[in-house]
Amino acid sequence: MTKELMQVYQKTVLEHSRKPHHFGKLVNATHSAEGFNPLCGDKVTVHLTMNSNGTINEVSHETTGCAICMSSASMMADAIQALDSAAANALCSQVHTMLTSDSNDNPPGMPLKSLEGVRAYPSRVKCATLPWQTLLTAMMGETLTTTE
Amino acid sequence: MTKELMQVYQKTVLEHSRKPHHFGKLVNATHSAEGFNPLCGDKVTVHLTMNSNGTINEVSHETTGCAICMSSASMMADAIQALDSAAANALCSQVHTMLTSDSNDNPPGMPLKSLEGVRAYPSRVKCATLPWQTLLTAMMGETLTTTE
Amino acid sequence: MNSPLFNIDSIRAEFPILQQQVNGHRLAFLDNAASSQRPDAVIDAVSDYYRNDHANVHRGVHHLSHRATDAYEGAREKIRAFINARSIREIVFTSGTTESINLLANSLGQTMQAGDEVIVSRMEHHSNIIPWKLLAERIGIVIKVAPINEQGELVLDELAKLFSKKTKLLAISHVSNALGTINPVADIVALAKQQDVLVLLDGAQAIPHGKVDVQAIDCDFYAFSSHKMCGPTGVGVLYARESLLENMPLFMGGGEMVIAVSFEKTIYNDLPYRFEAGTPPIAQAIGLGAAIDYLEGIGMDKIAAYEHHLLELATTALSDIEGLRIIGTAAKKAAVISFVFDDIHPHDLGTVLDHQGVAIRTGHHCANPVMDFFGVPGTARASLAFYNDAEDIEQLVKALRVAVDMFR
Amino acid sequence: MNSPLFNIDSIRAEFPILQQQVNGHRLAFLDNAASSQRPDAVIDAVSDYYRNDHANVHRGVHHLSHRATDAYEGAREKIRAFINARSIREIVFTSGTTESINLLANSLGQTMQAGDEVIVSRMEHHSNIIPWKLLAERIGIVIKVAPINEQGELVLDELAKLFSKKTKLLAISHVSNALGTINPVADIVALAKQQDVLVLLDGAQAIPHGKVDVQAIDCDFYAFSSHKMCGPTGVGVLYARESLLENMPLFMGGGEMVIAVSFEKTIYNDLPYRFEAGTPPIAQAIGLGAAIDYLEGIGMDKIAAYEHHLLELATTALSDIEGLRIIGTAAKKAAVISFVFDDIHPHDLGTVLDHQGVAIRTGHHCANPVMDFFGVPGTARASLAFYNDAEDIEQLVKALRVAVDMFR
Ligand SMILES: Cc1ncc(COP(=O)(O)O)c(C=O)c1O
Ligand SMILES: Cc1ncc(COP(=O)(O)O)c(C=O)c1O
Repeated sequence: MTKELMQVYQKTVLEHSRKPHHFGKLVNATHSAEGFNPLCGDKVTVHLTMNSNGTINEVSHETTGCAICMSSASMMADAIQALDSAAANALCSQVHTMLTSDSNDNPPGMPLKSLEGVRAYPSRVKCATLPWQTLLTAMMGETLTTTE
Repeated sequence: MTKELMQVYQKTVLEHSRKPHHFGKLVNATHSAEGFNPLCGDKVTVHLTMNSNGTINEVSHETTGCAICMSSASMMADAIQALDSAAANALCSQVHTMLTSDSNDNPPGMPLKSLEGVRAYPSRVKCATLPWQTLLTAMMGETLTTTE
Repeated sequence: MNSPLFNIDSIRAEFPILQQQVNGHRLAFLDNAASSQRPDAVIDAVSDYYRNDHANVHRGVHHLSHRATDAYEGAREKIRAFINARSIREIVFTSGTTESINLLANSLGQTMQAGDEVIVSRMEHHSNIIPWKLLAERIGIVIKVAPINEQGELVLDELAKLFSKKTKLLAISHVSNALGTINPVADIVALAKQQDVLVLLDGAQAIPHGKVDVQAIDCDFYAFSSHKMCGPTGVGVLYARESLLENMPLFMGGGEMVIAVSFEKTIYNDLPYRFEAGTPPIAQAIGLGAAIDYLEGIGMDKIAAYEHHLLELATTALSDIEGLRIIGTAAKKAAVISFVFDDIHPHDLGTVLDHQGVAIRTGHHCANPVMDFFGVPGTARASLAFYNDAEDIEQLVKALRVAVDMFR
Repeated sequence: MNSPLFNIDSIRAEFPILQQQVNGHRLAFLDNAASSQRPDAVIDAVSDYYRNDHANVHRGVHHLSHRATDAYEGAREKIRAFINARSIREIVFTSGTTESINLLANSLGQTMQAGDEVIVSRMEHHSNIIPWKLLAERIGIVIKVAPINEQGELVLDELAKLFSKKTKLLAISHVSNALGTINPVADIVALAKQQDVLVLLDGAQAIPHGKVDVQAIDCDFYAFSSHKMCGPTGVGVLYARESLLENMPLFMGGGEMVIAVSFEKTIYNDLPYRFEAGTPPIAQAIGLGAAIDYLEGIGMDKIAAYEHHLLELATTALSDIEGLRIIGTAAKKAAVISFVFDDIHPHDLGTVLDHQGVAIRTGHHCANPVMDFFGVPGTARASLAFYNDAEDIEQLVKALRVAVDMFR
């Protein structure tokens, strides 16, 4: 396998995809949204409980999708726990930029840094961004998003 | 001008087209039909009075069309006068064959002999056959025909 | 008019079809309003695509599918820029102008009811009449017809009187294919906006001949065909204002336009895909993109200026021929000249001209109501493109003189 | 299988796109069910047409218009002969299978009323579901769904029970694009005829892979796409029995499909033109004609036999891979193999395979109800054509083993 491909399917990614964190429904969710990727049939449901000042208390996702989508959702859930909505929004756009731009100066500790390699595969970028777009949709109080 | 073209627009044809015979409506027509050529907008209306045993007593045509269509209608009207329907039908198919086949052995006195040259112009063959097709339609008691 | 800015000889050299002889004569192709010809750049773009990049679009993860999707969507972006739409979401690929108009009639038709009115004009092509007549038959809408004058121009005062509370759409050609008239579309749109009426422009004959800016015109819908603007056959465009398209009922159903389907529930795709059912005309859209590159390489303004020069040349030359009457003498005209002789049928003219290598169209040009208005069964029509030259016009005039001698 | 009868090497040499490297590997193109590739003969037929003969069809008296019309109508005759229709009046050009089915749904829909039933099957492509769902939403027809079994075969007994007095149409695929199942269409038609029900066959996946004879099958309608049978994109066909087509309500309106138009009255054209509105996909139809010549030059029976041989080879080889499960194991199959791994997502497979030059499709293949039935979000699908060879299959298997190692 080439280096490029190993970059995408690196150890962290495969581990998250095999055992996703925060997987499942959330009783008492205040916000939920579904996201689809019509290209491959990936589907992500994001559940949140947000308190009145907009902080994310709990998060979970139900993802049927490829390794990239699954691990992106898993890492996202890890990262946004306890953020307020402004911070979550900011993170969304940071991640989005990282996954779609050419720049390489992303801090090493940054969530999804390990998914950077996906940029070499334009058709797969949407797999990584879908959970984040669905998160945005959920935070806005909407229920459906698609990647096309 | 080439010989081919002069063959189509020969003197007889141009004369008929300038002064078509039997042009106009027919009071007491027993059979009438309209024919269209959508390609060029040619329109022929054939009126007949046929007696009970199927003989064509009178014939007229109202033609808006090109020189070929006009002269074909004019020559047709000359030719079918007083024919019975079997003879008229036979003539129709003779003329049709002459205008569409490659054979050259058509009797010199035959109606439309002078339009033989049209065979070199496939798109114009329909101009010559339209009056005859409309005649057939009229004899069958129908009212509309088209060449496509 | 060979100038460093517009070198007609080198342009002609790029059109392989023009290099042939017909009936032993140089080909003077003057039937461009029916369908244009293609430069090598467009023909090669299509072949190259098939040779190197083809796969179905949007649904694949493999390289070819990517390349095909990028090329196809790249063409959409070229079209957006070409007509200055706001977003590619406003660019729907169809099979041609006719399908674009039918899409609209079918979709808007689902929101109309008996008695609703659609205004068209007397100078429309059948493609902008029949779809509305079908709606009239199916659901009872009423078609109102804006009149034209003896020059073949729309009578704006009369058009203005046709609006009523029931008017849902004004559907009108930007340029008439039978007369050449260029309609004052921005004024017409302004008129309609005052009445809150949507406007569809049939741009089939306008788009090949000058810069079209849908935002400047401010129309709601704009339809055109690739094959009339040096692109492949089999593809066209419906531009539609996004805010309208967003809420329009669907036309056709199939792959591409849905996200998820069960027999109970369907989730439809985003714009513009919701209106593109099935595998699209991929190679043709890419070819259309190449045609746009080619046209812009020359410059739409230069094309318009050069064609106007040809039109004046041809109009003057034809006016000299005794008995020739030009149908369509609007003050603003595209390079289309319809003409008749009282004593020579257009069809006979066509044959005699073809014999001399001159290709014109004869007949009703799919615009029967125009023919009825002028009381002619049809016309002969010479329609010019930027790859025509003065020699084509000389050849036309010479051939017409031969025909006149023959039939008189 | 290189034999004097079927020389795969010389066939492959005729497909320029197959000669490339992808990601440093030989290209193994196994996404033919999505869209096929084209031989030089087809690509050149389209270019040659544009270079030498193009003009708009049917309406011109000049030479190019003639040549174009002859070529276009000649293609129609080739298609007639290819599927053994009785007459060219039964061959309607459309933009593809999807439009063919929408044409039918729209036309027949005008004769249906709320409660009327259309039977489809569980294995249909979205293109044969959504048009009927749109009719269900618009006028209240009822869709009944014929079930399939675990092998992905239609359950004929259950299908037979779905007919009622209200059944107006059975719309079913000849070959499933997601499963490869070849349906016993002649038997199905016989069943439907007993109930006086019309039958539409979606032939998109059948026509490239073997001889189709619409008279022998005795179906009423047959839809297919050029781009899946080595022809250009942007054109397809609806075959319709003449006696039915004669009385069917119109779909789209425009030029070509009318003879005379005034605002009061329209006289429609003859068959099949009445159903072809606007300038047709001229170059694409001609390219499709060239594709038919090419396919018949090889022989549809030989193509079917060779593909069957490839299918067996591939099925055996894939079955050896641990954890790989084939979805769609009908007794009669076309060369389509859908498969899944419980622990590897098809999309990831697709990327890893593409990296090794192997192009397959992954996802729902526009057949969501099939995916739901088998309880999978999607599959990986290798679909073979007559220009594939044993090396393509070896490359697929090798690439799959790499992927398995990577994800386990
Ligand atoms: C079985 C089947 N039906 C219909 C279609 C739709 O064909 P097209 O996209 O060419 O309209 C396809 C191809 O995607 C198919 O496989
Ligand atoms: C003004 C006008 N509208 C519509 C059309 C129809 O275009 P198409 O045949 O490409 O659908 C044409 C061309 O024939 C036209 O000239």
